[in-house]
Amino acid sequence: MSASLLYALAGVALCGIGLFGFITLAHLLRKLLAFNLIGSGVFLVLVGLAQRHGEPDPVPQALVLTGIVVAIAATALAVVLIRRYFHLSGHTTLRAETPERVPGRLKPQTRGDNPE
Amino acid sequence: MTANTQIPLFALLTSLLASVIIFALPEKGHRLRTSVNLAAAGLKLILVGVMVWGIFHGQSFEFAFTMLPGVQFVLRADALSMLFAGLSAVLWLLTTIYAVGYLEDSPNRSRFFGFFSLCVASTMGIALAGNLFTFFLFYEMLTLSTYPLVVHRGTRQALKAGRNYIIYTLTGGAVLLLAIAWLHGLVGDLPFRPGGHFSGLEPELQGPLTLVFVLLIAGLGVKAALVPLHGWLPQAMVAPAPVSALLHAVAVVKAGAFGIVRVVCEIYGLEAASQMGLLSGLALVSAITIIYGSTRALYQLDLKRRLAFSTISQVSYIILGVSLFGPVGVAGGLVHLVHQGIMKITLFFCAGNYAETLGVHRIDELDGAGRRMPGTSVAFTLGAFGMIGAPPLAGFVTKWTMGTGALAVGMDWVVVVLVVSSLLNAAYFLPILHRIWFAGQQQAWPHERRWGRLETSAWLLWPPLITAVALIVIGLLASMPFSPLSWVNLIVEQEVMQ
Amino acid sequence: MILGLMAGLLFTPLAWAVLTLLSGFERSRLISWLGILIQSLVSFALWAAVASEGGFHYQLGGWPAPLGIELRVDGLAVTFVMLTAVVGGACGWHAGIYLDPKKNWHRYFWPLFWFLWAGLNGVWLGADLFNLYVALELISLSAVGLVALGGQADALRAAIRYLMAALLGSLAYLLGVALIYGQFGSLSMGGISELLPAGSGQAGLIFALVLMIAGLALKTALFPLHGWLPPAHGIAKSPVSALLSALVVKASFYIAARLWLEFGEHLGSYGLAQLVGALGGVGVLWGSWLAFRQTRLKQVVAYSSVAQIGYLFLLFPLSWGVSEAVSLQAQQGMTLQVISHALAKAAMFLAAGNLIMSVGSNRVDALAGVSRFLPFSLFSFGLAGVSLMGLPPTGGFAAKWLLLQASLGSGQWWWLIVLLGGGLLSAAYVFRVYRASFIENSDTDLFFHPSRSLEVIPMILALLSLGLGLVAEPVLSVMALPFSKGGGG
Amino acid sequence: MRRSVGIRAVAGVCLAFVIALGLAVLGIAETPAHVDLPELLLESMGQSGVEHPVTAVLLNFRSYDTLLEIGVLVIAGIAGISVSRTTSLEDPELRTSDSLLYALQRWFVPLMLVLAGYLLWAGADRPGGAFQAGAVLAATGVMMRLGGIPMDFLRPGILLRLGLALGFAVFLLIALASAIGGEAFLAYPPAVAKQLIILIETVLTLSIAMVLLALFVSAPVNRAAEPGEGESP
Repeated sequence: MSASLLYALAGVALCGIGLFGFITLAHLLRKLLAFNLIGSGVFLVLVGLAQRHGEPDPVPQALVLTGIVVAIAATALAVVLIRRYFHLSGHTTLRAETPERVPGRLKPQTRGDNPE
Repeated sequence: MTANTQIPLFALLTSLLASVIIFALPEKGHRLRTSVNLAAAGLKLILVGVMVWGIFHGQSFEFAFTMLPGVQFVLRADALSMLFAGLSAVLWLLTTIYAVGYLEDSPNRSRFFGFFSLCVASTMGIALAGNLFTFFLFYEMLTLSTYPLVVHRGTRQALKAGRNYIIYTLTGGAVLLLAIAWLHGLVGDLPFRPGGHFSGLEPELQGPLTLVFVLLIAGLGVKAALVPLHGWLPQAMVAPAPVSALLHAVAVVKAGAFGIVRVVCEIYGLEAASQMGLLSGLALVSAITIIYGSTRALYQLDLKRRLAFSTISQVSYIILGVSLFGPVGVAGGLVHLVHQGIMKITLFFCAGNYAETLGVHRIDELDGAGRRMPGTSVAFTLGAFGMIGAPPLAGFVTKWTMGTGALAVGMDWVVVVLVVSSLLNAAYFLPILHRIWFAGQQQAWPHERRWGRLETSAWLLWPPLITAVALIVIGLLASMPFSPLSWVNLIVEQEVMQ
Repeated sequence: MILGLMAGLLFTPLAWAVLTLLSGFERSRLISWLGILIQSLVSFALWAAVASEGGFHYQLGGWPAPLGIELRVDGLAVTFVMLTAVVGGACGWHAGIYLDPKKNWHRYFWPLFWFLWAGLNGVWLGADLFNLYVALELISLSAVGLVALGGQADALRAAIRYLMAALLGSLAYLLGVALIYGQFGSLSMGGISELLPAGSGQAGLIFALVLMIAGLALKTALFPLHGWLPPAHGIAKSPVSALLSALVVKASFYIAARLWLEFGEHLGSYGLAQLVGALGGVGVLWGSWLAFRQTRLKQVVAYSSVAQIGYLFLLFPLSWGVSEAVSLQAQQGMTLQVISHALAKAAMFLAAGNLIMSVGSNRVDALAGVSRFLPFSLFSFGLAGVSLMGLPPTGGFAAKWLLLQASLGSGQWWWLIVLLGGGLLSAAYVFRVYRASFIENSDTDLFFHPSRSLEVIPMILALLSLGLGLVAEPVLSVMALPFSKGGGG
Repeated sequence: MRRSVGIRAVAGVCLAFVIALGLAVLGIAETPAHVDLPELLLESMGQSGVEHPVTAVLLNFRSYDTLLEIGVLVIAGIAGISVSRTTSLEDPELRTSDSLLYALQRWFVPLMLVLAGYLLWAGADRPGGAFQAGAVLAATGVMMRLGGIPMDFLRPGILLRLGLALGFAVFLLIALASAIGGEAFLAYPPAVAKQLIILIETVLTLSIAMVLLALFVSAPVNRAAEPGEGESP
């Protein structure tokens, strides 16, 4: 078993742990961390599986770099959304759905869809 | 593209465009809307007339293009389609006139007339469809365009009727689609052709084709209100009278019956269908429907509901006719398509007049209506006698022809059905006539409205009078050229010649 | 010529994203409308070029695959590019009038809108597995941004849920890509499918395909992974909902379908195909039923998307292990379903937005009496509904007809239940809305009339979806065009 | 009780997933790859304009990926600032008046700026590049912000948006210029490939830092929300 294959298998384990966390954890930030864990696992598999013949393959490295940037962008956006959601609703999970509001009939407005 | 390919398309487009224009017109533009309506109806009548003349002289009219891989959209005018197209063109004009008067001062007229035109466009499409696929296209369009008419009043009852209507017809449509798709998968795209396609059939196809036939009849039978698929029809009576007239006399139930005629005569072929043993079943179902509808009609106290059950019974005459194996029976069935249409529309116009002028809906409120509304009542009486089959009216021609046809092929039991049905017709129509003419007025009319000297609005009075006169004329002149009967004989000749 | 078109197609949305990012709402609106015009013309020109000369491969940066990234410009791809131009253009046009310029944050609609468009074109044309991943993320993040645009708690919750689902789906897809790259050392779909017979039936590769399809199914909201869709599509602004339902979910489905059609023959199996089809079928029935039960208008439309997406997945069983002709029918049916659903659903969401705006409530009951005041939008809604029900002559009907033929032709009669039952159930929820609008005893006469152009746009889309059935043959014929070898840069 | 059963089921599923994935990885590792991409890459390195293969892949062979990737980053930035409803940067939660931090800042900020510059420059022939440099730059910004150093360009305004868009816009312009110049979209002329790539890397570094920083500051405390379509406020 070469070292790079070991990386790939570590990636497999990370994917599994991350998936478990992603499904079971309710707190949104933890969910997000679990997502990052899966992401790292996937990147490890991508790099480890590709360069098992000794020579490093630069293509998957470049792919992983791209993937990391995308994952960071998504994570940062998610953190912004979660923080704002927390400030507005006081919830840190998605489960605490507010009960269905009973929307009253509004006066028609002149423009736009939202009266303020 | 020559004129011969364009005319069927134009005949379709006249009412389609009229519908678009009417939707676009403002609600208040009554005069303009009425003009558009009448102009379109008149134009369509002329186009149908041109086609009738052309077909009589051996021309053919066809418009076709490929719509989906292996599926053609075909509009073709043949003798059979002209029977239905002519009927709907004439009755559309009259019903439009009637509806303009009937809906005076009521809301949502733009919507009403828009869908009304759409409904007629669908009927035209059904008449002109050159294959089952095209037929289905317009068949479903008819379902959709009639729904807003049924629920037009927006009352709880109307919405309930609309819901039932749509459940019945869409389910029927789904069954029909399955049947058509299956048939298409088995044998490909089949145009309607006199004599049908299945005369020299491989035995292994017989099983699936029988099943397909049952599905086709079930799908079409919903609109044709074959028992036990008739439940929507009496409920749909809550619609305004012109709608009921249209649903019963021209569009919906006739579309179903017409479809059955097309399937039996021009897809399967009379010969093949009877060899496969399909026609006896059909004859039985239609006979049951005839008796059942007439019997139920006896017990209805509401005038329009009685007429509705009468429709269930009468439409099945058409189906009974085509399932009689022989050419004379087919002629009887087909001619009833026209005759029943004219008779039933007369009756519904009159029922609408009673309701609109006097506020009368129930039969026991009709006492003495003949004196108050003589014109309407005369028309009603003629329609009722026609239904019963009294000579020399149109209904008599039908029943006579069908009886002859049944005897010719040795199906004597059909004559019994015809006689029983006529007796039942008399039993539920004559008491009404008695009340109208011979009973004295017991109480004040529920909601009387007055229109100057005339018994009712001229828009409402003329259409039933015209159709009533037509009943006498086509009964008396049944053997003249271009009369429904002689036209039907032309069709049957083609069917048999094949 | 082709080179310029391709550069225009790829460049315009990205450039317009930058331009609109730098301007305020009203100027962005003018810029965007100009951009929509340009992009639509370019898309149409490309479609016409492919329709007349056949498809080609386009090498980005001049590097051939597998080293560089190649785009595959074939009939199916340009059909979808064209669809995006029509639906995206309509939504952009509508949004410009619909969104309130006084709200400062509405300006961010435009850059997100253009990035979304760029991502969609990237997916339709993409033929490189990793590039597709990036394009998918471009779409997902801009879609999430669009959903969150209001910034209220409900929208944020929906956006977060959507983001989580989309991210997980993308990772599953990427994991599959990692396995495939490990096996073949290439990312080009065309190259891999040529190499596939060697790896036929290998468990690892089958697992890779399953992962990719599962991830994409999550992003497409295939039952039972649909939970994120209705909140997100229901709560977004109407033009955004229209974009999401019409185009965004189709992007991930499109990739799944391409994968299946290219790799499925060697890596798929009867069981997998039937499983995916069955989930789609259950989705049709369950989604329609839930749509029927909703009290809020846009939720009805959103659940209807879950149902309509289910039909698409019938492609999997109907194209696996069947004759060439049946498979072709299934593919054509799928394509028509995508197009007609995109047109109809966009029309429906835009019309729903108008209706909600005019009655001031998002409940279905509130529509009582609206048929008197807003027949035009109601009519658009109705026409779009006809297509969803699959009644003739709409595109939805043409799609259903082809799928029916394919199920009958392959002897898989059980899909008939889905196709016919789904049509009836969709009639149930569509007619529920009609019915509400026909009720006359409304307690209010206060109706706000949206501007005429807001009403015209959904009508045009609805008419297109209606007419699609009539011109299905020419549309499908472009799809089937062969590749012209050596075209493009 | 019920919850623990659910968790066990999830754990079982995840375990099964790990085993299946592990077997897939092992199975694939046994067979050699069909295409030798590194070989192809080496052959084309001469025309790429840079010496480091990863940079060559990122900015030349697969530059379309990178272009879209920067697009993703910009989107995240846009979406992030779009939910913030205030022009104020005063967020008491983020304000730290730690004197140690303040002292460290004087040392770290210049050092990190140098480091960022180095990483950018190193990208051409060894590990490093725009993203790494941008991340360090962003970290510098975070540190400055925590220390309360005013950074007015981070207010939602034209400067911020310009900063977000700059790297992406330059990249895109070069891509377009190459298309107009007769090459394919995104094809650099080999003669100036190196200069172009360095230019792109530099502006990307700035924009990446800007996006990350903008996302860091754009979740301020603000309760102003608007109601959804057809809902009461």
